[in-house]
Amino acid sequence: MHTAVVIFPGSNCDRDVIHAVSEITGSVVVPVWHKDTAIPTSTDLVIIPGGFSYGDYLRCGAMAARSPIMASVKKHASQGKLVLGICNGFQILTESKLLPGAMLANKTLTFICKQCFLKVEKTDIPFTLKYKNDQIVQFPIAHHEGLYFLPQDSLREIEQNGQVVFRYCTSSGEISEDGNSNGSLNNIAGIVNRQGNVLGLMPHPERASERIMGGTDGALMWNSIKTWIDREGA
Amino acid sequence: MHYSEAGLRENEYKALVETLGREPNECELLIMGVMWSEHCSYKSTKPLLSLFPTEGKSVVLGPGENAGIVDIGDGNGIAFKVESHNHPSAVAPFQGAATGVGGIIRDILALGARPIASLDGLFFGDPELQKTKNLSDGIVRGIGGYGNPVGVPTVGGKTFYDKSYTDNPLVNAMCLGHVKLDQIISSQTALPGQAVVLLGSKTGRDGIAGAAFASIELSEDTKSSRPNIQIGDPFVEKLLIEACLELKEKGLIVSMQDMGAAGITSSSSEIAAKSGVGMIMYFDRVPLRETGMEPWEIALSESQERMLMIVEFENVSHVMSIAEKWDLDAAVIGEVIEGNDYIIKDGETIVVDLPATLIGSDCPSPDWESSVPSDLAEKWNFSVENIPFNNDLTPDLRDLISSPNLREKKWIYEQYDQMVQLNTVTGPGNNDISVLRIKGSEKLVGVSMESDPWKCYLDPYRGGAETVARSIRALAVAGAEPLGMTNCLNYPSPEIPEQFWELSESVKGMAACCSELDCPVVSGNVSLYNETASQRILPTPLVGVVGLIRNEKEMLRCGCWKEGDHIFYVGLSDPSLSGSHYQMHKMGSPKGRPLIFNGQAESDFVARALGTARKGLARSGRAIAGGGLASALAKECISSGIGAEMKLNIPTRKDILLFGEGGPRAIYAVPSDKIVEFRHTWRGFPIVMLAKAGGKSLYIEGHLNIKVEELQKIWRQE
Amino acid sequence: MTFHTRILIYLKEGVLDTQGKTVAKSLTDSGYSNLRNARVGKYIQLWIDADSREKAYEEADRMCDDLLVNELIEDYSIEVEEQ
Amino acid sequence: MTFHTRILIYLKEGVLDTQGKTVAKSLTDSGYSNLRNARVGKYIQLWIDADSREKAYEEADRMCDDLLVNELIEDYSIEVEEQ
Ligand SMILES: Nc1ncnc2c1ncn2[C@@H]1O[C@H](COP(=O)(O)OP(=O)(O)O)[C@@H](O)[C@H]1O
Ligand SMILES: [Mg+2]
Repeated sequence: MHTAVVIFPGSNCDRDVIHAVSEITGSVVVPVWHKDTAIPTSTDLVIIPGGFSYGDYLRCGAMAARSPIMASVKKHASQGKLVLGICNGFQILTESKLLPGAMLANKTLTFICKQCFLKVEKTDIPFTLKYKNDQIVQFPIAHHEGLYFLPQDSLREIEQNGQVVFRYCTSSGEISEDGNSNGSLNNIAGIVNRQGNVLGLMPHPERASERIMGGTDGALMWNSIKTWIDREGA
Repeated sequence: MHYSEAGLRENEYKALVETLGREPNECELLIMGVMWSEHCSYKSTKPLLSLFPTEGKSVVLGPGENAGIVDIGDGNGIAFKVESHNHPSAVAPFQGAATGVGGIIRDILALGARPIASLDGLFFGDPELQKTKNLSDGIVRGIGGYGNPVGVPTVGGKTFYDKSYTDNPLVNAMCLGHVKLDQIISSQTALPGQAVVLLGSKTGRDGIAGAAFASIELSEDTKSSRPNIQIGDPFVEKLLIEACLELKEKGLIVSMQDMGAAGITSSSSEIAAKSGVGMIMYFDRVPLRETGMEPWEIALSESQERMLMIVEFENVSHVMSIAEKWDLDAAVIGEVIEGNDYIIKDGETIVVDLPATLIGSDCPSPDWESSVPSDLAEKWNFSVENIPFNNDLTPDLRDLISSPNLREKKWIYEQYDQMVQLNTVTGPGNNDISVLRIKGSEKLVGVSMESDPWKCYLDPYRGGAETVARSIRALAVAGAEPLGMTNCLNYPSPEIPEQFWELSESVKGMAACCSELDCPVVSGNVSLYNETASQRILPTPLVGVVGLIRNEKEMLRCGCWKEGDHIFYVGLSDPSLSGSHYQMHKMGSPKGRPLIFNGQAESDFVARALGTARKGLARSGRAIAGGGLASALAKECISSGIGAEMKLNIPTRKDILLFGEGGPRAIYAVPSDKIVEFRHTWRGFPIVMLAKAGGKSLYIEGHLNIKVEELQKIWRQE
Repeated sequence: MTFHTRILIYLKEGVLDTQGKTVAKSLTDSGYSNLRNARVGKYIQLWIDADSREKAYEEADRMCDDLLVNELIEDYSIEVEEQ
Repeated sequence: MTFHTRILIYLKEGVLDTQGKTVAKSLTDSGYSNLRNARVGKYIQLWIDADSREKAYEEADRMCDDLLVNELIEDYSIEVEEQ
């Protein structure tokens, strides 16, 4: 399993995700600076980490989405290889149209950092195959613009296609306003593209990967990806 | 220009002329006015600060550098310091608080350390006032607005409300950094022939003379005396952090200094003076954001996100290429020379020529008069009879636990990224210390932040000692051995003899406790003149103590009672209501004398508490602090979701026992198989078994009966 | 010539304007009862070198398309004036 | 009558415009070499009930003073049009 983590000016979860993925899977994770022209050819998984690329100025992820390295990321995705965007990475993926939707300010109009419960609704993709269907997991969120928005007809479409992977819920798994801290439409926390190889989510699996950090639900994601890549590669 | 317009006093001006042997020119005068301001020179407090013990077995760097460093073993050091940004936050809450966070991060960075965590001490005024709501909202947003993007988690803090802060809110920002001990960068190692490089943002007219502004009383109409507000850019700061650390990794930095108050002048002259060299600065080479800036404006600009570093000339091009990688401006703006001359040139003209050592030091100390306040007897005139006793204390507990001071601070810390960098083992919440892991090592770092203004107001010596002790007790209970302390001394004007007395006495009290508990002071900051015409703040020393937990097994958490655990109370049963939350609740103002500081008992407590944690003798432990025993019990119940039923067979008046504060005391939840060893560890120290954890209520026969569920609700304001 | 270009960006109809709602609420709460509605958007000023006003407009329009505006949620208008 | 009030809020001269700087750099980096400068501010639309255009202007101005504008660092301008 070869992972590349793209670092933009202002990314700040790059080191975290490198730590978590290499710690959990024991595989090599390389940083790729946004000014580099290409992603290493052997790369199986590209991760766009959280943070505040370009200061989150103008719109979160807007400037990063238009930077040269994203052409390589799009090419990587078009070859059916894996791309994962976490938090600001998710925002970058929507801004670059690799995923549908846009992120608006949280309904509280504040930054929110706290543990959240999520329901895993799709487990037939490389990122989640180790989760059980409808499993309730706990990942933290940490963002100011995380309210997932899509016009009604497009929203219906991604729902019908089963592209919603993670939904905010209560500790008992109820999909209600209660568990939906940022006010996302349909409680959407993470979605995948139609091909199933590009995933974006606002919560941070890398912050839920080690017991000492308070939980290991996120580690399953890294193990899912590793299992899938090992299988595909063989 | 008259020297008073530059902010100098007559004796200071005379001293300046005498040292120079001539009249200073206007630019020199402006520079000296800022550099000899209270904020930059510490002139009022230098003699006082020398009372602090500064040496100890773990101290690597003490006061004098940009921050202190303690040794945590395995070649790792923790750099830390706290700094105030009070006046700027009063005027522009968001920007003031934000740049406070940015500034302290650069102090840590200057040592070559990676900033790994922040804490914030916030003091707000009357919580009922809209003014307080606006200020606190802006300040909290500002702290998150900077700390979150810059990628340094805010892992804890202290929040305190009292009406004395209504016009003068306090914002104290603390930062911790991690550095390999063999990679520390100093600000005292510049040598002649080296280049002076400015890295970071362009210089504009931001906050010019802001340092001087920090040292004057706020006028009623802050709009009219409006200073230039500094705007922080956390995006650039993040780049600056990475660039500086890359430069350090590559061995390119000889010496470094952050640019805080008084910008380029302060940072460069400080390096020169501490290194025992001179410097020539070329102001026409400084990258500017605005046109037409005068030399004095460039000299004193407080534009944010800039660092000054000394590098070998042969490495300059390498440094420039790294700056370019991180999209930062960089320029060689001077060179180090032999001697003691600090020269600023603008083109061919010499605009400043001062002795380097004069600028940052040599300011005459003002020698403020000190006198015991005449109302001391009146303040101390309190007997417990002044508070009528009522057997049923349930309503009091309800009021206390839901008061702005003691209730959950979630509205604050949920606006902060508490976890980025993946080191936060215990973040903010229902606990008194925060804990960080150090990746690649077994060790954990504990940090606690405390302040106790009501007690400092009543008796600054005892209050100062209690503040430090409280911080250390919390660490010890969690299994963290205190290694060093930082502090921020927030006071009103020192020019009033009674106020200078308060300042002096509290420093003495703090110093006494530090010495007794072997906790040296490694860094700190002073903020004076926190007053307006109609209001002055309570004496508010704030401390941050860093401690070492040897490994995760030796760490004791709180708020995790299990059904059947034995709940023990350790400590004397005669705390004091003076300056307590209960007294404030009952009487509206502090009265009486807080408990006397007992060094012997404190260090005895610390040793036993550390032993308890290290041997794993308890499941949960909490030092007793604000709100007393009852609040500590309530907080344990809230987090554990379990109650306890008890009968108090202690002859003290029950409200004193339950709500009194001060002295080394704690509660522990001990599993039955550890009781013998636990008792053994505490033999010779007052210890009482209170109850077995269990049930749905916190019940104290005859005095308290409240459902845990209700406690949770009111504490969380749900 | 340098043209001063003023770009107004606002959320499309149907896109939740939480900030606008909050601004409106706090204004009416503080007594401005004649306020019907509020919306919050962005005001971007660009100074563009161009041969003509039309060219400056075109450039600004392209920048909006490329970066400044997210057409899924935002609309915009451009005004150009010579400096 | 309801008046549509457009408020443009921008940073004062000399105040560091962190967003504008970053946006300008990103645009010039992606080829817009004729861009001299960019500044990012706020665009607030208010719909105000008033008897006259002047009254609506006054109201908007008071709201700016009270809440919408941070006069330490921002300036603003108001335009009113009848709906
Ligand atoms: N300003 C703050 N920033 C971050 N965390 C805070 C802040 N204030 C309080 N906290 C957190 O809330 C908890 C309780 O805070 P504290 O102010 O000490 O209240 P108490 O007196 O009830 O202990 C601690 O975990 C602390 O770290
Ligand atoms: Mg506390």
